[in-house]
Parts: sequence; structure tokens; C-alpha cells
Amino acid sequence: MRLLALIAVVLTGGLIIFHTGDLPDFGDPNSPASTHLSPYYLEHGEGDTHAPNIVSAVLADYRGFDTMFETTVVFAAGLACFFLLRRKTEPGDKPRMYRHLPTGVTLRIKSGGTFPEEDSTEFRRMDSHFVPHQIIIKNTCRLVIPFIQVFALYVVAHGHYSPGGGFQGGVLLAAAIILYAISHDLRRSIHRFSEKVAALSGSLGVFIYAGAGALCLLLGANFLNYEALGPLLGVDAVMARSHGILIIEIGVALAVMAVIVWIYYNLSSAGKHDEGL
Amino acid sequence: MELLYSAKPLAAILVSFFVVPIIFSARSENVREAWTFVAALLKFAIVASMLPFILKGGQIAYTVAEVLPGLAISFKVDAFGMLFALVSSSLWIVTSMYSIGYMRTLKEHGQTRYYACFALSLSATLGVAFAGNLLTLYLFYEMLSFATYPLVSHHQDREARSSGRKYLTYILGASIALVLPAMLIIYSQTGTFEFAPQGFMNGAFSQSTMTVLLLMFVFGFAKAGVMPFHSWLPAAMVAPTPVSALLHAVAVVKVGVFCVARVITGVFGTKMLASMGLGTIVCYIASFTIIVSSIIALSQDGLKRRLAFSTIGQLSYIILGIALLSPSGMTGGMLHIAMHAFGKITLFFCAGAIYAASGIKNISQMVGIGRRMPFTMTAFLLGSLSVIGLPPLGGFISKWNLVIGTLESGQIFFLFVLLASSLLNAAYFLPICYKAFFCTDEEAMFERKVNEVPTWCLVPLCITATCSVIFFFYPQPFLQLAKMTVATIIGAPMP
Amino acid sequence: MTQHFPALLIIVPLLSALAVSAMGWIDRRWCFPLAVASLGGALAVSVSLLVQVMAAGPIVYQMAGWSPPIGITYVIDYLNAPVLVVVLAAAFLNLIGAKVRIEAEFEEKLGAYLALYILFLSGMVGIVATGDAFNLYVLLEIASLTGYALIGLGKERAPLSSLNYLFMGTIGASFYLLGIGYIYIATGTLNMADISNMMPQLMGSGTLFLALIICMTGLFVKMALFPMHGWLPNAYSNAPSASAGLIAPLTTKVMVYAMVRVGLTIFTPEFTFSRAILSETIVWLAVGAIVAGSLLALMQRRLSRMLTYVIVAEVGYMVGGFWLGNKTGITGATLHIINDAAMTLTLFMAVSTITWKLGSDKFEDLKGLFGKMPFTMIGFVLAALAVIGIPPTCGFFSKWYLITGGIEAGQWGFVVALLFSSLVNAVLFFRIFEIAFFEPFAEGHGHHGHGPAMSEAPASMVAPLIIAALSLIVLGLYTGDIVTKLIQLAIPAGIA
Amino acid sequence: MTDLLPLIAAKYNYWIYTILMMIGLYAMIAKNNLVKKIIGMNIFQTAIILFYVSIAYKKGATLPIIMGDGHGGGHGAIQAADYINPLPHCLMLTAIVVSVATLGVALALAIKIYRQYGTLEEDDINHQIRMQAGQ
Repeated sequence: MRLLALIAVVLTGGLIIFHTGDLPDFGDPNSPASTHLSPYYLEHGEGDTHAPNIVSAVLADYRGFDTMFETTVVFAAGLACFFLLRRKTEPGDKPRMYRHLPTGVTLRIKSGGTFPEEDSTEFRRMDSHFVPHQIIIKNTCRLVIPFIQVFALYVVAHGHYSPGGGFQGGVLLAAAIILYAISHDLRRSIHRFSEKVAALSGSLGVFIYAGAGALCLLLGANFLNYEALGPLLGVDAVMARSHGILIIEIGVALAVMAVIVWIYYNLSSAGKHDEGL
Repeated sequence: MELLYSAKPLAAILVSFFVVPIIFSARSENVREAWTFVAALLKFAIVASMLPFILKGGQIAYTVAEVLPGLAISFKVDAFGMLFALVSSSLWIVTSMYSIGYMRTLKEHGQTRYYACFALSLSATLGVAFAGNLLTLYLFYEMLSFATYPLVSHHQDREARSSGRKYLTYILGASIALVLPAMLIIYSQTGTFEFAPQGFMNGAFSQSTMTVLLLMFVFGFAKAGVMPFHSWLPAAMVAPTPVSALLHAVAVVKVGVFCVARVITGVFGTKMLASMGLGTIVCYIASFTIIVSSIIALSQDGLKRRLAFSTIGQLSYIILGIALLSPSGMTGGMLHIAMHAFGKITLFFCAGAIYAASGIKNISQMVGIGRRMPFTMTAFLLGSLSVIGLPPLGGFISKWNLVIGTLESGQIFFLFVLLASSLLNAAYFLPICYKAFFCTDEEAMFERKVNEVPTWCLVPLCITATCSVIFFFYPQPFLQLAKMTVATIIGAPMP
Repeated sequence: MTQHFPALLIIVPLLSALAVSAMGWIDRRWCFPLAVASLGGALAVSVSLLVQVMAAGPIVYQMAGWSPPIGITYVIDYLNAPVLVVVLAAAFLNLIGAKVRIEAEFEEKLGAYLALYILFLSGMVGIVATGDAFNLYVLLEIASLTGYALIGLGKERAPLSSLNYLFMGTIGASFYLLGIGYIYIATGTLNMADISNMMPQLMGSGTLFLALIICMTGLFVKMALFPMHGWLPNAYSNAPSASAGLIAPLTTKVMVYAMVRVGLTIFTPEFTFSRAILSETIVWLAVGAIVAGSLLALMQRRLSRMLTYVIVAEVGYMVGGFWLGNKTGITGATLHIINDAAMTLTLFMAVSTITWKLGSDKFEDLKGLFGKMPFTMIGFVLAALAVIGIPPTCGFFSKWYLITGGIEAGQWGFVVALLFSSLVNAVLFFRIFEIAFFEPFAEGHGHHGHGPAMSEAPASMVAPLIIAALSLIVLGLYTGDIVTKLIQLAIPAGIA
Repeated sequence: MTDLLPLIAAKYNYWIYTILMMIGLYAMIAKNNLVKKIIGMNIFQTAIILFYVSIAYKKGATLPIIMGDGHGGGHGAIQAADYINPLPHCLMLTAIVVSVATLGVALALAIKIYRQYGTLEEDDINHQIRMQAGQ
């Protein structure tokens, strides 16, 4: 098997390497790739969309249709993980550890026993791998997380002018929440940002994107042609495109954040959502 | 020749098709059989209503749908098709009558399915008879194979199942492996499938290719039972007798030879074949089949098996006649479709009647049975005489034409083949009658006490027997139809 | 509004998928009606598009209003309009037919399942409709991802098979992406029409030839052409039957469509068939696929597994037919995309109905099925006849074109392989008929039994099955129109 | 040999991506542990991403953010040669997201498999399956 794989791999690689001969050199400015289409984007990109960051312009406007499905892919992945992994765990299917806060006593309740309700001030559910004093970690994260989120918002909003945009910002937002989950525990973060909210805002994010496109369609222009939004926003066509980019970037950010958190919930707890990293 | 566009052919085909759901939904068996009769009579009526026009030298055409560009599912009723349609549709009436008696006497199971498939296979048979081009022909040919499969393995025991498997393997295998590619090759060269009086090959192929294609057709239509593609026929004799009667004396096997005849006349064209001398090859194959099958038939003790092998031989008569490519030969061959049908179906009816009445399948046990079932055995005598080809019976006329045909084509060898096989026929049929009637009292197995089969069985076989007598004195309309067909073929110029 | 139909084709399923998944969390009773409505709507749109195309020729739709090389375009032409209709119709019928099963099997995940179902479909529709080489990749990944999920929740071995499928699928898609990269290096554009405009002056380009090979390899992996077919049987036979009924008819056919599209539209036929060695090799691969698929199918003792190997053989039909490189062969391949989708749909719906009643599809459990479920078996028989290739079912006519094409191209190996597999299919299915037809009487009913009592599946399962089965005959009878009015026009003039 | 080296030097990006890709492919085919296969898959996809990005590069060009007055100005002033090709970058953003999504689904399946068989070693799993088939 290994030998077979090696032969196959070497053959494929050889075939590809063999053809490098008539490919353009690395960084050749006159290769067809950089002379046929890209000059148009570079020269008219800003004029068309009012977004100096041409990558954002191409991503969100010229090839916005691709990007919509890009977002859909993320959403689909979230759905898939949920669909494959999620298991509804009825209480009392396995023993749980609780900590009586006033006394600091730890009690282990066997399966079938009566558990204290989740949000009791007296008892605190403990993970099986329990670290007694995470005070430093918790507080540092508490300090850092808001800044991360603010920066994420900046990245989302500033996608026109600098590297960044919906995906990057969305991932940062998700990172903040995941950091919270790691530093405290999964249940707490689910308590803050529940699965249902994640799922709904995931589809909402994609809906903002596709809905904006469909709105253009209702206004008589082609799908995703933001110029149609001009009258609504009270700006000219170019500015409308710029705003349209912002709208869909927001949608993307929302979707990516929600879905990545959702995926994290399911993966880290193997779909049980009771305890995880 | 005038051409009439009418949906009558389609109607004739669909009659028995539409009756199937009714048969399925019918609760009591009386209703079921009544409907079968209605369908049979209707079918015959429609076919007969077309007869006068055809006899006037007209043709009826109808196109259902153009399934491939320039290639339609279309029907065209000419004299030859009419002849075959007339035979099968008229015999369906008789057979349904017979099956009622037979199936009820033996209390067979699954009669609903039985009658449904029966009706279906009749649709397919007429479809083949009226097919206007090779594609339609092939379509209904396959449909017939599937419709008859449940009938063959009707008993559903191991034997029936294995012979059903054999049946399908031969029929389907041969048609897919030989006929289909042959059709495709022809189509890719000529680009048409429409039957023409002198074929539509007009020199698209070399002689060697033609030979291969011809043989692919002759063997591929395995229903014609040309050796070595014959052994499904004896195996299929496990089916209930009415099935064997209609399907293996009339519908299925005759469809086989009909297809071969159609291909020889309508696709290749007699003059083309004659000029290439390809007919002779087929003749030799046919004669081989005739002789060998007759010899095998001699050694069979099971009555139905003997009849089966006799059928194989008789089918090759037809092919031989067509392949002689001489006017009388073709006339005889086509006529033999009808004559042999009536003779052989009588014999099968008798075999079934004997089995139904006394449970006997083997000839050796039939000593003196004539004393017990005089009508049946008389009919059997008539039938066998007709198949042997002795006056005053219909079989004589067709065989006479065949003999003339051999002389016309100047191939004396086949004359001897025919005579020899007639002797063999006599040799394997007459002893049965002898045993049945003229055996001494001490060796008789049955005392002289008449108990015939129920009337439902008896009447049909008497009808068919008398028919085969009548056809000797009044061979119309079959003779005329055959002559007309030949006339058109001979008259037509070579493309 | 009609000028926006190409966009609606995608938007309707996409938005409704979002709505369905949301409804899954709010009120589950709405999920199924929504799904059915959206698929029905998309189907209607596709039909009207087909009519438009037949009336007024190809339609080009510019996403975001940017003209072709700059933006992404959707192109509805003679080639993909019928495929769109078939894809959507198949998904629609299967959804209705599988309603009972879906609601029984995924009660609390209903929303997620249906959303994935619709997303998969929109991916497929996009692949068929798009006119942009890279957009095709994105949609391919959508379809694949959702497909893995749809398969992964199946019976015992499903997760493993699904993961293997994922690996193979990713390799395939990545190879396709790589090929697009090479095309981009050579031409600097991603728009299919734009690329084909540049092809004439790039005839000799080795880069493009490599691109062709890589793209085709990727697509072959995705469509499970013979040596790369390993993932398919496990994945399809272990999948939940509702998913199998969706994925089996669509995935391989749409991949074949993608191959046709890449071969004819991106690399013009002049270039695609310019290297005889390539065509020869691929045709022989196809022959191998047909023979191996048929033989492996003979060895199976489970209905669904047998069918998966039949699919492997069918892929061989289409690939071989296309790479014959002549008009007849390509016509046959394209026609077979449509027909085979219909056949496979019917077969898998029948299997799903059978397993729903019997709880198994092992051969020995099929005894007396004709008596128990006559209507289901009628559908099954029709589909079987189509697969064997008996007129007037549609299977006969596409096979007709394929064989004729083989004869014209002088590829006798291919011709023989096709006939061989027809024979093997006959054996396969009649073996089943025999069991399903005759066995009950072996169970001590003797000669006078009347078979087991009839216990047919619910009408909501049987009716779509019967419709699909009848469509096989309808397709067969309209072959002439399909070929002359659509496929012939879709094939560029460059082909003899 | 002397003329081969500059050839390689001029096109080293292709060599690198090819080698990376083959490493990934080998891992996907030959490795026995499912997670290792998944890692191989990621390397494979990343290689292709690198390939695209390397297409975009132009000598002496900078990243495609137009240095205008920020209000659609600077028309004509823009020289395409000064900026690298933006298209592959945005394509690869898509590809990256796709590969992340694939990774997520793959891991989910792997977890499901582990839950089912208690191992991620492929031949152990196959062995178990054969055991079940045996019974």
C-alpha cells in the first residue's frame, strides 16, 4: 500500500514538475495571468466600488456571487457538524460532579440521582478534569476578550481600506467567544451564547448576504447588483456599491462568527454540550 | 398499391393490452374469462375487418411516435403480416376456450396472472406481425419474451423455474448479443429501418459482412428454434399445455420464423441474397435442423417433448422455404405458418386433453387410449396427418408448395431433405395413433369405456382439426395472402 | 421578472434552505412544506427556462451586473437546460417519496437535514448552470460537503464510508481547482466562454494539456470512474435511503455533465480530442469500468450494493461515450445523463420503499415481493428494463446512440463491453425477479397458494415512484425530440 | 545541469508547491491514522493555495490597496504593474474557507467514528468490521 502510494505520488508529482518548463517564471509581470483580467480590477476597482482594497472589491462585488457561496459553505459545515454529532443528553445518564460553594465540598452524584438545577448559586457544576484555581486565566481573558471583539469590529468595518473584511472579523469574534469557553467552561459560554442563537444568527448572517442580493433583484437590477440600493440609501451608484460591500461584510461576519462557535461547541463536546475544553 | 393511414393496427394490438388491468381487477374467474373472450373476439374482429382491404392489394400504415430522429415506432399491415395476424388472433379465441377447460380441470393456481400474461403476449405477437420497421419488430419481439416468461415458469417449482431461466437466457441472450448489434451495424450504414419489398441494403456491405449479419439474425431470433439455439423449446414444455399450444406452436415460435422471414425479405431482399447465394447457407442450416430434430423426436417418449422437437423441425421448413428464394418456396413457407399452426395446435390440445383426462404424459402408456377418448385421438390423427403433410389436410398444400419450390430453385438436395423428413414425421407420429387405436385387447391399458375431457377442452380441438381439413379444400385467404406477398416481393425492383 | 430566472434558480433554494434551518429551531412543522414549496418553485423556474431556451436560444445572466470576463455569469443553453429540469425533478420526487422516512428517522434534526438536502441541491443546480470555471469549484464543494453530511448519519459503517468519500472528494475537487489554476496561468481568465475564445491560438500549449488532464482526473475521481470507484459503493449503500435516493441519481450524472462542459465549452472539442492517446486511454478506462462494474455487481447479495456497482458501470457508459469524440457518442453520453438519472432515481426509490417495508434488502428477504408490494415492483421492473436497455424505455435509446457511436469510431472494445453489460444486467435483475416472484410458493403454499397478503407502502412513497417509472417510458418515446431539439444543438460544430 | 539550475531557480514556486502537495497526497493515501490523513488533506489543500498565491506575485509590486485620495481619485495614476494580481488572492480566500469547512466536517466524522469503534487506526476499524461481519 505504502509503496503503491509512493509510486502514484511520485508519478503525479513528476508529471506536474515535468510541465513546469513552459510556465511563466515566478513573479513574471507579463504572464497572461497578470495581464489579461487583473489590470481591469486594479485600474477600475476603486472607481467602480469606491473600495481601495481591490481584494475586497473583487471578493465582495465583482465576484460577490462566489463569496455568497463561500459563506454558505461555512454555514453548511456548521449544519453538517451539528447534524452529525449533536446528541440530546437527558439528565442522569452519567455521574456528575458538583461543588458546594459555601463549604467547598465536592460531591459526586451518581446517575439517576437528582441534580441541582443549572443556575443555582449554591452548587457549581464541575468538569471531570477540574482545575481548582483558574483565577489568573479567567481574569486575563475577561480583560482581553472585549478588546479582541472591538478589534474584530474594526477589521470588519475597515475591510474596504485595509486587509480584512467579514471573514477575518468573524473569525476574530468567534475566537473571543471560544477563548471565553476555554478560560471558563463550555456550559457557561453556552449559557451566554446558546446553540439556538448560534444556529439562528448563522442563517441570519447568510440571509443578510443573499437577502441583500435578492433585494437588488426586487429593485429591478441583477442579483447582487448593489447599485440598485442607491435610491434606498440615498447615495450614488458607486457609493451604493461601497455600502453594499459593507452590508454583506457584516452578514459574513455574523455568519462566520456564529457558525465557527457552533462548530466548536459540537466538536469540543462531541455533540453532548455538557462539558468540553 | 394504395396506402391507407388508420389506427386499426394499433387498436388491434392494444385491445388485449387494455384488458390486462380489467383481468387483474376482476374478482371472480367467470368475469375474468369473459373479458378474455371479449378481448379475443374484438381483436379478431378488428384484424378481420382489415382483411378485405388487404386482399384488394392495399396496405394500412400507422405511426405512433418518432423515437429517434428518422426512426419511428410505426405499423404497416401487408399481406404477410395479415396472414400471421389472422392465424394468431383466430387461434387465441380457440385457445382461451381451451384454457378455461384445462385450467379449471386441473385447478391451476395463479390463473389471473396466467390470463393477463396471455393477453399481453398476444398484443406483442400482433405487434410483431404489423411492425413497419425493424425497430418496432425488435421492440415487440422483446416484449413477447418478457410476457411469456411468467407463463413458461407458471408452475413455480424448481423445474419450471430452471426452464424459465433457460428460456430467457436463450431468447434474451441471443437477441441482445446478436440481433441488436446486427441492427446497429445496419443502421449505422444504411440509416434506415423501413422494410422494403426488396430490402434496403442496396450494397452497403460486402458479401462477407452480409453473411455474418444474416447469420446473426437467423440465430439471433432464437424463437425460431434453429439449431443450436433450439433447446429452450423442449425445456419450455413444462408450461401448462394451453401455453405450449398457443405460444410454442403458434405465437412465440412463429414470431421467430416470421422475424427471420421479414428480415430475409424486407431487410436483405431476396434478389440481393440470391445474387450473393446466401440463401443456400440458410437452407443448409435449416435442413440440418429439420433432419436432426426429427431424428431426436423419434427417441422421445414424453408426448409434449416429441411434439416440441417436431415443432423445431417444422419451423425450419418455413425458414427453408423462405430461404429457397423461389416463388413457390416462399409461398409454401408462409402458408406453412398457418397450416402447421392449426395442425400442431390440435396435437397440443390433444396432448393436454389426454393429460387432463388421465394424467398420462408418456407415449408408452397411451396404449389403447383411443378406445377411451375417440374424439380426441381422431383429432390427433388428423393433426398428425396434417403435420406430416398428407392429403386431404392443409399441411399437404404448404408442403406441396415447398417441394415445388425446391424444384424451381433447382436445388434437388433440399427436395430429398423434405421427403426424408416427411417420412420421419410419419415415423414418429403414426405409431402413437396406432398404439391408441389398433392394439390387441390384452395389451390395452384402458377398457372400452368412453370418458372424454370436458367439453371446454374437446370443442376447441375438434374445431382446429376440422379447420385443418377444411384448409385442404379451401386454403383461402391464407393462400392468396401468401401469393400476394410473394408477388410483391418478386415484382419489386432490386434497390 | 423572467429575465432573472437564472438567478432565481439558485436564490429560491438557498433562501429557503436558510428558512428551513431556522424553522428547525422555531417550529418544526413548517420545515417540510417549505422544502417542498421551494423545490417545486425551482422546478417550475427550470421548466420555464427550458421553454425559453428552446424558443429563443441560450440565456446569459450577469451576476452583480458585471459583464462576462469581469464578473460571474450564468449560462442556460441547450446542454444544461434539460439537465437542470431532470436534476430538480429528481430531487423533488425523491423528497416527496422520502417524506415518511425522513420524518421518522431525523425527528429532532429534521430542519438540519432538510436544509442540507436543499443546499446540496442548490449546489448541484449551480454546477449545472454556472458559466464560470471557479464558481463551479465553489458549488462543487457545497454539494460535496452537504453530501458527506447526508451520508454520514446512515447505518453502521456510514461514518467511515463518508470520511473516505470526503478524502476522495477533496482530492478530486482540489485537482479540479489545480487544473483551473493552470488554465488561469495560461489564459488569465476564469470565464468559460472567454477561455474558449482564447483556445484557438493556444492549441499547442502544454500547460493547457496538463490542465485538461488534471481537471479530468479530478472529475473522474468525483464521478467514481473505475479505478477510482472505491468510495462509491460503501458510501451509497450505507447512506440513509432518503439521502441515497438524492445523491445516487444526481452526483455522478452531474459530474459527468461537468466533464462534458469542461471538455466542450472550456477546452474546445478541437483541443480536447486533439491527443488521440488521451481519448484512447480514457475509452479503455471506461471499458474497464463497464466490465468491472458489471462483474462486481454480479457478486453482491444486497440489492442496494448491487445497484451501486451498476452505477459504476453506467459511469463507464457515459465517460466512454463522450470520449469517443464523435457526434453520436457525445449525443449518447448526454442523453444518458438524463436517462440514467431517471433510472437510478426510480431504482433507489424502489429500494427505499422496499427497505421501509421489509427492513432489509438482502436477496433472500425479497421473497414474494411481487405479491406483497405489486406497485413498487412495477416501478422496479420498469427501471430494471430501462437499465437492461429494452425498448421503449429510455435506457434502450441512449445505449443505442452509445453503441452506434462506438461502431462509427471503430471502438469495438467499447461496443462489446456495452453489450456484455446489457447481458449482465439482464441476469442481475431477472435473478431478483425470480426470487421476488416465485419464492413465496416455496414457503409451503404448495401449488394452490395465492402468494402472501398484499401490504403496500404508503401512497406518498409509491406515487412518486410510479411517476418516476412512467417518466422512463415517456423519456424513451420523446428521445427523438430531446435529441433533435436540444442535444444536437448543444454539440459544437467542431465535432464530426 | 548548468542550465537546469537557473530554470529551477526561476520557477522554484512550482517545485515547492508540487512537493508540498505530494507530501499531503502521500499522507492521505498511505497513513493509517485517520487524523493524520486529515492533516495530509490540509497540507494538500494548502499547497494549492500557495500555488495560486504565487501566481499572483509580480516582481516589484505591492499589495493591491490603491493609494489614492480615498475618494475614487487617482484615476489614470494607477499603474497595474505596481500592484500584484488581486484575483488569485480573493479566489484563495474562498478556497481557504472551503478547506476550513471541510476540515470541520472531517473532524466531526472522525469523532463519530471514534465514538463508534474506540479507535482512529484504520486497520483496527477494518478488523472490527470484519469481526462483525464474521458473526
